[in-house]
Amino acid sequence: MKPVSAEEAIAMIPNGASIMVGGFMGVGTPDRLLDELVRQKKSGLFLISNDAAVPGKGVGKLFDGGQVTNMIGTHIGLNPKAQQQMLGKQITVDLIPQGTFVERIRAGGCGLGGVLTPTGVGTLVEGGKQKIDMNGKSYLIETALRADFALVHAFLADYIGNLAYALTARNFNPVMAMAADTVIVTAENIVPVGVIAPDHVVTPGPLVDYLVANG
Amino acid sequence: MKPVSAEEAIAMIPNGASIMVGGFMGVGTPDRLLDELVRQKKSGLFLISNDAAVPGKGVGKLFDGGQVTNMIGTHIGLNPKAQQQMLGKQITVDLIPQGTFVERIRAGGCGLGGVLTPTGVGTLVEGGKQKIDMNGKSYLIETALRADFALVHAFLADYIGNLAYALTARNFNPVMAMAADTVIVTAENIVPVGVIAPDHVVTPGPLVDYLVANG
Amino acid sequence: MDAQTLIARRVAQELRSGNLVNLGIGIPTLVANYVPQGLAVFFQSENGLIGTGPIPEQGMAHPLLTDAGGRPISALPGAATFDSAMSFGLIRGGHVDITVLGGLQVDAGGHLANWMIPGKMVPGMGGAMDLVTGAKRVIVAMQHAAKGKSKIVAECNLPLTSARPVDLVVTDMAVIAFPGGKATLMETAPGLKVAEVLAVTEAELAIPDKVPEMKL
Amino acid sequence: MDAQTLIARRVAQELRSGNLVNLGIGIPTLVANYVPQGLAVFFQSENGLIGTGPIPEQGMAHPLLTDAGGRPISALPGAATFDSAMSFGLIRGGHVDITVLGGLQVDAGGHLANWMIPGKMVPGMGGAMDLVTGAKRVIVAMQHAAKGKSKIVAECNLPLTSARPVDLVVTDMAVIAFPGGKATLMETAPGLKVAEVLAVTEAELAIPDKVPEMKL
Repeated sequence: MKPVSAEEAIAMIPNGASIMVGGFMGVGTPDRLLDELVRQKKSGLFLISNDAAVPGKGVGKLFDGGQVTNMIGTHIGLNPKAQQQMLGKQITVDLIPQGTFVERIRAGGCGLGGVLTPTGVGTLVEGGKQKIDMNGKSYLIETALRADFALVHAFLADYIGNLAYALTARNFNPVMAMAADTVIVTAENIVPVGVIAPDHVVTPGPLVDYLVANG
Repeated sequence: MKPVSAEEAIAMIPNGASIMVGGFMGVGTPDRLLDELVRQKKSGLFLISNDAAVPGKGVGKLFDGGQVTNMIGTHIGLNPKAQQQMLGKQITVDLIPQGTFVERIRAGGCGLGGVLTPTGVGTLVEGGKQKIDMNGKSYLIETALRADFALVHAFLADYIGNLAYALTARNFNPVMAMAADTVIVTAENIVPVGVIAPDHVVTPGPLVDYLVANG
Repeated sequence: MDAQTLIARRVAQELRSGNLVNLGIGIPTLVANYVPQGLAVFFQSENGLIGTGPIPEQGMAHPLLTDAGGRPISALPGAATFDSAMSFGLIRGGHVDITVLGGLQVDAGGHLANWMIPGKMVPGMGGAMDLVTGAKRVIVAMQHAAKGKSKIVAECNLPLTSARPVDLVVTDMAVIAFPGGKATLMETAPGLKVAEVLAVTEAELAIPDKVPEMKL
Repeated sequence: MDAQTLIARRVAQELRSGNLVNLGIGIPTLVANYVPQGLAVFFQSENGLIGTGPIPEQGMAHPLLTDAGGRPISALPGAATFDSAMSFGLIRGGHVDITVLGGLQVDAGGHLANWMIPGKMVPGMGGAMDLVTGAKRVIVAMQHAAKGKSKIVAECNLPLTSARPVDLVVTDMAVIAFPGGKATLMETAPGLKVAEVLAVTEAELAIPDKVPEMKL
């Protein structure tokens, strides 16, 4: 784990990169990294995020300035700008079931090729996917998903990068912290080693590439 | 969640039942339930457990009295009795990779039909399994695994069944607590609601069917 | 009693002690207000919480504790938090006893459409498909008709949420179940006659000898 | 220096600061004793721990803190514990930088057999197959020969652990790597000549112009 500034962290991300961003409707999102993505005008981003939040909040900020070209997510209904950009075909959005979304990312992080899920069988979600019957039940093969960068937000980070999350801000952060080539973390509190007890560490330090220094 | 005695808990298990037992070489194993399985002379058990521990310890006790008929696990090399019973064809043992073992159980608990894993491709483990090629890599389809009963050991349980685990005694317990029709739990400490903070609960109370009262 | 309250109160009667329950946005959310006295029910919020409590008092909200819509909530004693993989493991794995969801259409076979109106409303399915596919019992809470058109249809023409049929539909006019896979009128709203329900129902409904009124 | 110490010390030179390392049972375990000064290495125990420390002092052991063999260990400051799904997610997902494992045979293509002797030793593969398939770098630490028979063979006749070739083999006689998929003699043990290594090696080894001795 290497400490960096938010500016240095985002400078590593090229235009056109795929980025996974933690958070659920803006809760548990690494806001300082998103602000810096806006400030550095990164463009053509392939966003992998549960939702599009709302304009001006969380990943919603990336749609305000048209920085996203492609998105994989589960729900963008509360961000009219993202909706417009999708319906106007300025961006492509692949909307998938939330349980499938998180399992695909988990598979990507855990070295699995994918999972078999019953979710989506008999619906539009089947389109183009391989279906398998087992013991009288049908499953879709849903493939692993990874990104170039994961932008993760934690509640506590210790000096070696061990992370713990708070309340409903955990959401997609721990799985994304395993599923990208480079993992960049912001934390509400950076604390000495030992403040997070071993049994309370959710993301072990070796998974974290960069921890953004607090101001 | 319903509080029961160890005797009542084990009395629910019929001969021939499939049981998942948490623990890794006897660490994190619900010893009181195993002792009671021995005392009540349950037989013909289908054991799903990482290993066979050693004679006289953990699930090893079930092999001492010949109570196991079938086993799925990953390693029985440290229990000569289990080895003898397998080589003598008194029991059938399906030995599978440990990562596959835990993912099959997790799939069973999470409503997935299975996972695609690269582990075992090109080895004896391939036998009888469907293989899938994706993006130039081969994966085995490993199917979900469930049991009639899960016997789980926790470090802390609160009055409504929320569980937390300690150190390396966590191992297979949390995944097994999701993958059985009936989940029976012993805990080193039963504590009031609130002692385990929400962020430190690993197995939420609604997953627990029976909590064994402490003496 | 307004339509939403009636629906929420009737759905609340389906809850049993110890149930793990997931409530969707809209009418389903109201169900939490009518849990029968003395019933210990666990509410899950799919963004990562079991033990959802009411909206916190002024100044007590925490920005990291919200429902799936991002609104502040509280947590009850004994609450547990977890990541989204666990949350949907609970949902898809059959650990959620009851999910209550809104609907656009339910058809005579119990199929639900509630996530998309092609060309018009394409928000994404969020957690709906996993909930309908995985929960032990799926209850749809919705108006019986919208703009004069029945939402209980012969066959859904909107995209389905799941191939798995729902278990119960509670509307402002009726309770409908699907014994043997066939839509059946189980109860009518207080004061409503069977014929009045059928008059605004597109799907063919089986009618038992006795169809009681909801008791609220 | 005995054979085991020599192997462990040479393997330890492969560790880099920040590496997450998994050590198998036997010779690999000894590697932890020779981590170069000042190097911050994280050791994983696949039963659910990162931050494995030395055997605890008398009376300080805890029964719930053991290695994968069930023996008491300690944990270093900054340790993290987790369940087996996470532990093998780390392993199969490529998050373990180096795994060091024992071997029965390694062949000219780098394939490892280390978990079974049919009809004789059938303990089960435990975590070995996932480790060899998933770790970023796989190092085999073993004796060069057993009972006079080379363990570096032309082709494994014991069941393979993985289709994925290992990256490095360190024995009491040699260091062997597999550039371009071909077994290549990289170093000899101190005082050993190339010809002496080849004399007890069944597999054909590529011999670079210069084969240095191990520096220990």
